[in-house]
Amino acid sequence: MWEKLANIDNRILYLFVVLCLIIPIIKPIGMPVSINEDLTLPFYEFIDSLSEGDIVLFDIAYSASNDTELTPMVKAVMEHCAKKGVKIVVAGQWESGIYFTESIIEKKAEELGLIYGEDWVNIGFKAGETATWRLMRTKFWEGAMGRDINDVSFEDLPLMHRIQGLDPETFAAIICFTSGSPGDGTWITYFPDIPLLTGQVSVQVASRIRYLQTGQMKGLLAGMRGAAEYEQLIGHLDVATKLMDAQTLSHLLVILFIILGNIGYLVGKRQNAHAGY
Amino acid sequence: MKQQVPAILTTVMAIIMFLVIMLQPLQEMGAEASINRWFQMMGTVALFMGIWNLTRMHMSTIKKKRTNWLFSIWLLIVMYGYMILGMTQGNQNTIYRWFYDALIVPISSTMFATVAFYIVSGAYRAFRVRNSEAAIMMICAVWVMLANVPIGDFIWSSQGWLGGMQGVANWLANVPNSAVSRAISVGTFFGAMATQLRIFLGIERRHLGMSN
Amino acid sequence: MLQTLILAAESAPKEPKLGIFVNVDGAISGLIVSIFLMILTYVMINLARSGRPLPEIRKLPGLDSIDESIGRATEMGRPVLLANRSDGVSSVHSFALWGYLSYVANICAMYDTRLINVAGSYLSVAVNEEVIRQAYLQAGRPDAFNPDDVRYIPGDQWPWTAAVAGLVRREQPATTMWIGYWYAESMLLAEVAAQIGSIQIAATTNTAQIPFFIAACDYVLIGEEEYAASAYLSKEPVLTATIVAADIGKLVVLGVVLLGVIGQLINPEANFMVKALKF
Amino acid sequence: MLTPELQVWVAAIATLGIFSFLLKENPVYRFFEYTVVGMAAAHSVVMEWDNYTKPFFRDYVIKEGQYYLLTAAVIGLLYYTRYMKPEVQWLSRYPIALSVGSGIGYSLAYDPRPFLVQLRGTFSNLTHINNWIYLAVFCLVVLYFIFTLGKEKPAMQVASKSARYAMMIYFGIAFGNTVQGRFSLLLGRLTFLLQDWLHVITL
Repeated sequence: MWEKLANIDNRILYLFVVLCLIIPIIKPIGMPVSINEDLTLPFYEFIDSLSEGDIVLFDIAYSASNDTELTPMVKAVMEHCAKKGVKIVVAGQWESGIYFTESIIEKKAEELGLIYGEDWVNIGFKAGETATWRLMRTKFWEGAMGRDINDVSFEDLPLMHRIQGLDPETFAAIICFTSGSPGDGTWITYFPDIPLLTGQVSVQVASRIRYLQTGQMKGLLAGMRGAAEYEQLIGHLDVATKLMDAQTLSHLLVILFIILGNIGYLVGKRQNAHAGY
Repeated sequence: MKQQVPAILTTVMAIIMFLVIMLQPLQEMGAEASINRWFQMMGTVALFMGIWNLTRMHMSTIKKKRTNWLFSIWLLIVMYGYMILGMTQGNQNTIYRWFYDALIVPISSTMFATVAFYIVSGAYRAFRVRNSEAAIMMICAVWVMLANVPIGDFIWSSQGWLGGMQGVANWLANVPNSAVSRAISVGTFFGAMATQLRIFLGIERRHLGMSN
Repeated sequence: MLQTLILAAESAPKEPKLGIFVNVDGAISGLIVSIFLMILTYVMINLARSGRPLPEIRKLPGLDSIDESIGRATEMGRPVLLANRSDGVSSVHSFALWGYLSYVANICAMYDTRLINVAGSYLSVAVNEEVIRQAYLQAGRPDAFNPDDVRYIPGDQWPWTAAVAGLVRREQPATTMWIGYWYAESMLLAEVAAQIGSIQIAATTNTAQIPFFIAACDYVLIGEEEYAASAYLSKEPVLTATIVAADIGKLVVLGVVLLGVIGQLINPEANFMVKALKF
Repeated sequence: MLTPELQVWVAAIATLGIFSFLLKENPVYRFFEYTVVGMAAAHSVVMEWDNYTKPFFRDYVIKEGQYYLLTAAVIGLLYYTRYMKPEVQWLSRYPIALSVGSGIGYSLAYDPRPFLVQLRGTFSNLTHINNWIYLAVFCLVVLYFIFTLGKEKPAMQVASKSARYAMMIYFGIAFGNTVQGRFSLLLGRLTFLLQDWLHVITL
């Protein structure tokens, strides 16, 4: 009987997965989240240490597929920057990313009472890969073609007049929200002198931690949990916090299945061993 | 002409590229940007290669009436229709974007989302205590999964000794893990160099249709 | 053109190193690394050519079973699938891929087993066709080569994955090889192929994806093994000599680390190794 | 006719069609699979055309008179000979050879630099016990990837075994960390179906 646990049909597994995710989003439980002191806290403290009028660059380097994990981060960090009076320049290494987040970011900015052109600007996707960004280091306007996402000239955007180069004198930090390549690699390789903060999809976290130690990154938000922690730090519990319940349940489900599978496996192995005698 | 010349061209091109990146005077002339642009031009005129390959394969399926040949007809209709729409109207055209958002975006996201199911069935079947290595991998995976959700804090609080489950997971990620990741990347660097030098030194020429 | 020149001139960084080299971190030390490896590899190749015995290379997982698993595919009358999605024609992963492709195509030609190759770059697919055609020719079976099985599927991650997952379920390959740089699609593809009982060999340097391949595949080549295997498969001493060169490089790395540690212990402020590697 | 509401419906049906693959390969899935492959192939051409081909000819060649780029265009066209008669196929080797060469030159020049940054990071700070553990694990794993060192000696066997254990810890942790991200994606799709399509929940 027990060894059947080693061979549960995939479809039954899948059904349980769906249930574990749907039930909590219909009826949230609300578990508290603790703050990661090595990853999330340095990120928060870095933004918190910026002064009013500093400029940061948001790099949207992900596509709609990673919306659930990274967009809550973008929103939470935006909110924090707004509170500190930090100016935001949104740019994108991923074309699809910049277009699908455009309206989301706009809505959030409106909610936070930020004025377009003064408090923040969305310069859109820039084609030409790293060559473009490298050009923007010294000649921001030329490299960025002098126009924002809606084809408005930089001339008409007061914030852009303060920005002539993508250099440490102008930008206090680059905040890269990334799910792959091109992503943080561009900044690590070509802009090592500007402090880099990253929001990572959780799959990339393990391979990125080494950059924290070498100082190539100043802080890192890890997946939805990182977003939930950030929401807690800025004191505005939002979508990420809600979805964490579904996360919890589904994680427990995976662990349960692993345990069941192993019970089945070990029982089966013992019985086979007996059969051998 | 058919094989030797391209083989020599490979090495010469590699040397040029190398020098352009290394030498300050060439950098100052903007040679790297010009060469990159030259190569982009070369690649961009070949943009119909993929369409050609797909057309060839699906036409042959249709001609031979192999299984799913009706789907092949559908694919060609969609491909040429959508391509002509995009090339004549531009990729920001409303109708073009509508179809993009209605089909490519949700299908891509859904495909990505199904990975969650496969992770569950994969973990269920693979994480068995067959040997010590499999057991270590399983324990670490389970540990991190617990630490990543709030329940980990209830089992072993992050305010407690060693920073709790999360603390241990962080230590593993920060110390041995990043050492492993760095060591693997050192190996990868050498492997990649060796692979490229094989072509550079002309002993690997399979891409030019030569046996070694 | 002129504009580019001016822009580049204005963005020109500090004084060149040694009068001519670009002034960036690791420019000179990087140059030394490249040249050192170049010479080392050249020497090893020549040693191999002259027939001198070089150290033997340890067995890599799964490679010895390739022949067997293709034999199994032949018996079952099912195809072999070798796939790569993300690597372009000038990527080192493609360079490594050709080694696998040529070896597998050669055996498939001899066993008369169908080989399906899928690529996500429209330029790579052209090279793959060349490599496979050559392998069939070498096996003496140029007529058995079917260009319809060298397939391009647009390399956008998820459309590509949807197509290959469908292909795996429909064609039921008995052996599947995932070679190159993989992203999140690894778990899906490997699990779909595992569910139809395909024997799978995966090779990637993306450490984030290796655990998924380990979970679902029979053999996984980790990191550098991907490159080494490409040369190892050819069984030609001249090619495997380059692995020996890379091995010496790694020994030197261990030596440099040791020197660095000693330097750091004697005088942590001087940081002489750190500075040397930065030069 | 192409309203946003219809778009949500199409997207929802496509979503369900793709999910149906989890049960088994079926014609509905196949329909969406072929559709998305056709569209993606077209899309990649359209994006290339709009972002590179057109501007390259229009801006660089015609407007700025960078005629040297035309040589690249001619060589690039040789790629097409791959799908032509066997007698001319060899011409496609020229653009291939050049691309491969440039890739090699590029990596030979650039790759050592980040590698050296990583290398010096291993010993630049040795003040804490963690730095020493780090160093030991690093050396063990590098040693593991030296393929010519015999693994027969007991010392080597221990080293190689520990290196593998260290890697398994890494892979286990990477696996565990990813689970979170993947469920997030699935949550994203489920909220799309329940919130945007069926309107049964609001987040």
